[in-house]
Amino acid sequence: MKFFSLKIILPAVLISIIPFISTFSAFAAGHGKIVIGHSACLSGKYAKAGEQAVGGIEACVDWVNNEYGGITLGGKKVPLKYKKYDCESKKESVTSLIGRLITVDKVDVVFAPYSSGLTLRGAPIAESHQMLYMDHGGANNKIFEQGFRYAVQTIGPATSYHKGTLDMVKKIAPDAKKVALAYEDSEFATMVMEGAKNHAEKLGFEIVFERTYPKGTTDLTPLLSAMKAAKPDFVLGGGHFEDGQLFNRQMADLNINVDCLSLIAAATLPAFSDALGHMAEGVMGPSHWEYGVTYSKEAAKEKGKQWIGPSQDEFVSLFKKATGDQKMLPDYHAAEAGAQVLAYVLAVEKTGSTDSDKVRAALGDLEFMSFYGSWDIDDSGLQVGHSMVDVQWQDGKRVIVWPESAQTGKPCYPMPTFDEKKDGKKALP
Amino acid sequence: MSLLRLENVTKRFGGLVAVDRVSLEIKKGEFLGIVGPNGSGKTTLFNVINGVFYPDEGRVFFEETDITRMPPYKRAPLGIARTFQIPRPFASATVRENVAVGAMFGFQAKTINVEQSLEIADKVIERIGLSSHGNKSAGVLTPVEKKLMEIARALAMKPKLLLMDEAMAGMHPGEIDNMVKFLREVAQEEEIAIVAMVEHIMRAVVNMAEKVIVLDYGEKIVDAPTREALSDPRVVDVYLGKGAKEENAEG
Amino acid sequence: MKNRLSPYYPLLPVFVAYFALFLVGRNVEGTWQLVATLLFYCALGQAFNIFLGMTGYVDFGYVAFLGVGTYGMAIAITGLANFPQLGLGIVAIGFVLAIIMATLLSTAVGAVALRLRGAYFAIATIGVNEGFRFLIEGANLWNGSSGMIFTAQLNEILGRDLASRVMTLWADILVLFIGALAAVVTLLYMKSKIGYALTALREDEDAAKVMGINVTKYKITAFITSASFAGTVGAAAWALKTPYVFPPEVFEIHYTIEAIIIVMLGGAGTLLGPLVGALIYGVSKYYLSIFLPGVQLFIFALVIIFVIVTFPEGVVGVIKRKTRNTAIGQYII
Amino acid sequence: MLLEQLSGNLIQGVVLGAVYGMATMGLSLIFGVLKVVNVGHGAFVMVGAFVTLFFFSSLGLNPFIAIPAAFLVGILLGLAFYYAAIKKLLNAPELATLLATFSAGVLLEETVKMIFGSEYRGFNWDVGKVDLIVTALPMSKIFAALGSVAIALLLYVWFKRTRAGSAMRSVVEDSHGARVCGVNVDGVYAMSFALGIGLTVASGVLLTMFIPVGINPYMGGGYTLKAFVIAVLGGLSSPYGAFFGGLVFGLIENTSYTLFAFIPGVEPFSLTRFLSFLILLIILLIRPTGIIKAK
Repeated sequence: MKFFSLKIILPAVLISIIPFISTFSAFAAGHGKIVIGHSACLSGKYAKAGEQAVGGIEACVDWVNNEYGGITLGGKKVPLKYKKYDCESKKESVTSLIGRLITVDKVDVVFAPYSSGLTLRGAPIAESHQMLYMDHGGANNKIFEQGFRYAVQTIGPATSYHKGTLDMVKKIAPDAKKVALAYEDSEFATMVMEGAKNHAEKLGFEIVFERTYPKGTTDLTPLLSAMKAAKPDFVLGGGHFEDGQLFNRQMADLNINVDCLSLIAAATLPAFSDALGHMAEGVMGPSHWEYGVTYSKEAAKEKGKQWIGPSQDEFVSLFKKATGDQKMLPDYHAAEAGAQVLAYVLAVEKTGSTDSDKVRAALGDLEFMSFYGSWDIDDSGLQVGHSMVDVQWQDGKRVIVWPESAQTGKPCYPMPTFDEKKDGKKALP
Repeated sequence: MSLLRLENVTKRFGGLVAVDRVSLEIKKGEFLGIVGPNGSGKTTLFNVINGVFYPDEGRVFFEETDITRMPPYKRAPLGIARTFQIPRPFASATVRENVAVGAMFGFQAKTINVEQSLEIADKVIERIGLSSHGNKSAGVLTPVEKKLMEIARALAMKPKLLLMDEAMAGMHPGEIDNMVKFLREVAQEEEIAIVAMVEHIMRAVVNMAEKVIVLDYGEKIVDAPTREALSDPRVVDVYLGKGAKEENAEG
Repeated sequence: MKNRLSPYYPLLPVFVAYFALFLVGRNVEGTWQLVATLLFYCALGQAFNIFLGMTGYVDFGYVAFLGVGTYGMAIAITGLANFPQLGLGIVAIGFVLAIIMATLLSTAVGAVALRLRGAYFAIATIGVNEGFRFLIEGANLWNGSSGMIFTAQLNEILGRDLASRVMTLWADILVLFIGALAAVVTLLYMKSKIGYALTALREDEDAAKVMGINVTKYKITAFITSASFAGTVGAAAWALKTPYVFPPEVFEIHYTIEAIIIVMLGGAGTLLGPLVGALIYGVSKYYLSIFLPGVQLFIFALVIIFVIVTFPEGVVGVIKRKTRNTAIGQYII
Repeated sequence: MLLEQLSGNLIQGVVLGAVYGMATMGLSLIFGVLKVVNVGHGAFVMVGAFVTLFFFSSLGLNPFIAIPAAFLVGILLGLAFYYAAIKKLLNAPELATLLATFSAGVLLEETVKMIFGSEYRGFNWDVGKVDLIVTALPMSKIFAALGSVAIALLLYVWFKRTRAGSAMRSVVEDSHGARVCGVNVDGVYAMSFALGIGLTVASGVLLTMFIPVGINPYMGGGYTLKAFVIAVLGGLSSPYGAFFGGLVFGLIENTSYTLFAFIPGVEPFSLTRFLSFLILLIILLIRPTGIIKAK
């Protein structure tokens, strides 16, 4: 009788084994090349950011192999390979795919997926295999308070997002006193808010309004009404793509005019201006990187920093080649992922090995500049070298207005009122 | 001592009075027929007796205990069982399991385990003649088989009072005769009082019943020993009509 | 004379499958994390089946129980991090806390929602996960929206090596045990009065009441059992495997959808169904993510509609029907 | 100042509530007639939003023109879904229709994602605003609210004055009785389902006129829960109950925020959302027939 039951169980077991067997035939890293493994978010909720990151990585890998000539290791030039899987922005997949990258594909370094949560999800797997784990999309500072030995961050930490904006207002508008903070109630945005609040207090601003709103809110009217009553000079806030549009739109609906509005995550994207039209004029947003920044070999030399990688324009064309989409421009997700490739290359060359422990140590001492800007980490792996830029929509175009060293145009302050914008006034300085 | 007693039970749905001040009494082992056309409040009366609805007025006693507002699942263990007008089998379960459910949660609920329930189920199924269907899903039975299964399920509860809602509708005369014979035997053996509800005066039911109650628009218009009830002019003229007279004549 | 063990034969294929998964994961290089994912789906399905499958009630807020379970473990680890001498005891306390919290939430929800029938119940539960998330974020419970990250504390409590093994291996083995235990409990329920009562109320609640079944009691029993298992799954597969918890992630309705797909595909109310459903779902999802990334949900939504319209009893349900009264049949229920 | 804020939010609440109410009528209609709970409700709202986006951004047409188009799209979707699945499931356990409507929602979301991608989109329909002293209202919101009221009135007339409407009402009252009286109940089912979905998709247009940003395939999720709270407020099976439920809900949502904001250390929006969930549970518990009497 047992035999009969096996008849049913066996096929079931066999079917379930198939995916494991197929892993044998999988691509295996051998000698003579160095492999970056990446559990990318190509579908699911982080698909947009994931697509950008993959494009940025591919662009820089392309540059390393074809322009740079490969990684110098033991006197030889070794090509760099890139192996990625789609984790669908889901944590279950992240662990299984990172497990597979390390044990089956035997990659030399793992790039974390997008977002703090998914980055955290993969970290223990990398740690247990003593595998270098590079974070280009998890901005939560707490990741680096967990004692991970192999985690290294390229993206700037969340607490620094709005520092530049506050510095800017302080400098160009000494009269502005009252700031309103209204961020999304998420682990990332509240951390940005905390950083902004501390910095604002340090600079002597008066915080007249401080509220959050939950993820997925479809109507901010009550919050914005209360904010209007507080009469702020300028407003800092935001969280993700979705709420940024809503924030700006409903400020316009309620006719809340302030001198400066800076929204994280949303305001720097083309979709923001597409959706809002003239209402987006003059709105600002911090970004890790934006097309048009003025980081160059020469600038690096001035600061006495090592330079590596493509120039900004080279990066953009390599990115377009990698994605096969001529219309898509790289954003900061692409740039930080690309810069991470460059950091890895430099560290491997410096230590002359792909051993994770040695590369991690080399990364700790590394300090360099690329099209992405400066790169430097502290002992815990937290990124401390990179500073953000502030972007403003001026006449339907994105202009980098801060810091002064990277700016492509002067800021427009105060920005026009919503009624003026409706009548066609542009936010020009 | 009466087994079941209703005192002036009234149940309304919105403006409609479904049961209107009905009183009745059944003794142990008695067979009562309740007759009334569609919409006369029979099913509502049953629902009041086994607790699906609570009456708006009046009281219900079982073995002299007031059960007017007792939930239905507490009444079954007292010994009240019922079948439905349209059979309601637990379709995905087997016939055996269906009947075992009756045993498990019926009068013996506190003392019986699953194994014993299944044994009782096997016995009852055999007795009612469904043995060959024991391991079939109840959902695939024919309507008549479903009725039989429901009766088996109710009997497995070891009830003191069995409420049967149109139990023999749709059966052939032969099947009805067998059923009647069977019910008589079981009722006598186990002292079960039966309340059978029928739309028409069926020969079989009437012959079996010691007493008949006739309902009309929720009101009890006749409550008498069978013979008397049948000859009551109110029943014949006002309510039963011509067809019934013919059927009656047959018997 | 029937073998006394014969009622437990149906567990054999379940255990064989779990054991096979375990062997494959440990012996085939690089498959453990995939096995871990499959085990998570198995346990999730097996736990949900106790409620969805056995009662026929749809709880759209089911993921909330995994969420509070995750919080239970998180609270134990962060709260007791100052007592590292307790060691693994803290993890044990975490599981107890996970079960308690899942039980409390399920009792509260069940006491209200389970008085309601079918459609009304589903409506009442559709907001449980969201509602609870908003309570945590709104009232700033347990760090509110910032959540908790506690890898550091786990390292401190267990030591770096043990903590690492817990995160990458033992958490998954615990999930395996939870899944297997849920299967055992399912079978015990099926063979006891609870199982008969649940079948009856699933098929016809009014008739079941009239038969003497206290339907509310049995529904709540199944609900709480199912929820406690969910709590432990959350504690092991989420809190221990990845020591962090962010409210929007652990209350995401997506996991309820997955659990529903798994149970319906395999066969609601059958013992083997959730396991088969989990394997089919997990394996096909794995392939889809490689060959057709981004269309999994689309395909699974179609599959669900197809299954409901054409064979609502699921894969195992069909096999069970076909093999009833045969030698194989006694292994498949 | 508090009074000013409260009265401002009250006005906003009424306008919002009218749109919410209209967005729930389809759900209640379907439940009333077929006793089917459309768990995929939000996804149909989302379809309406995309129809509007397409009309405005690609064709450059006024969002009002999108209303009949969305209604038509909804009717077709409703009919297709009814005949493909719902019809076969009417006698099955509730589990079946719940899962079917749920899956249909997922199916729609994924289809829209494949066609339009998952970005957050929006459009800028700026037709000026009215500055009330306590608050400001853009004309687009006022139009959305007026449109909602107009549709609710049209539906009312249709129910009272047409044969099809009265057939539908009779089925709501007593489907068995209606069948006996010669009403083509199956036809009524198909028609009601299609009409319900049509209304829901059309409500997506109004919601998008109200808030023209954040349009993406998964935007419906938030509306599903709200719709259920509103439907339950209105008694679940009456479209007019739903409309007034929407008004009540809009007021609760906008005023409770102002009050919760006084409690220190909390997130008032989240508590408002939690409150709506509590309301749902409490009403289901004490009065599943709804608290708003509407014929």
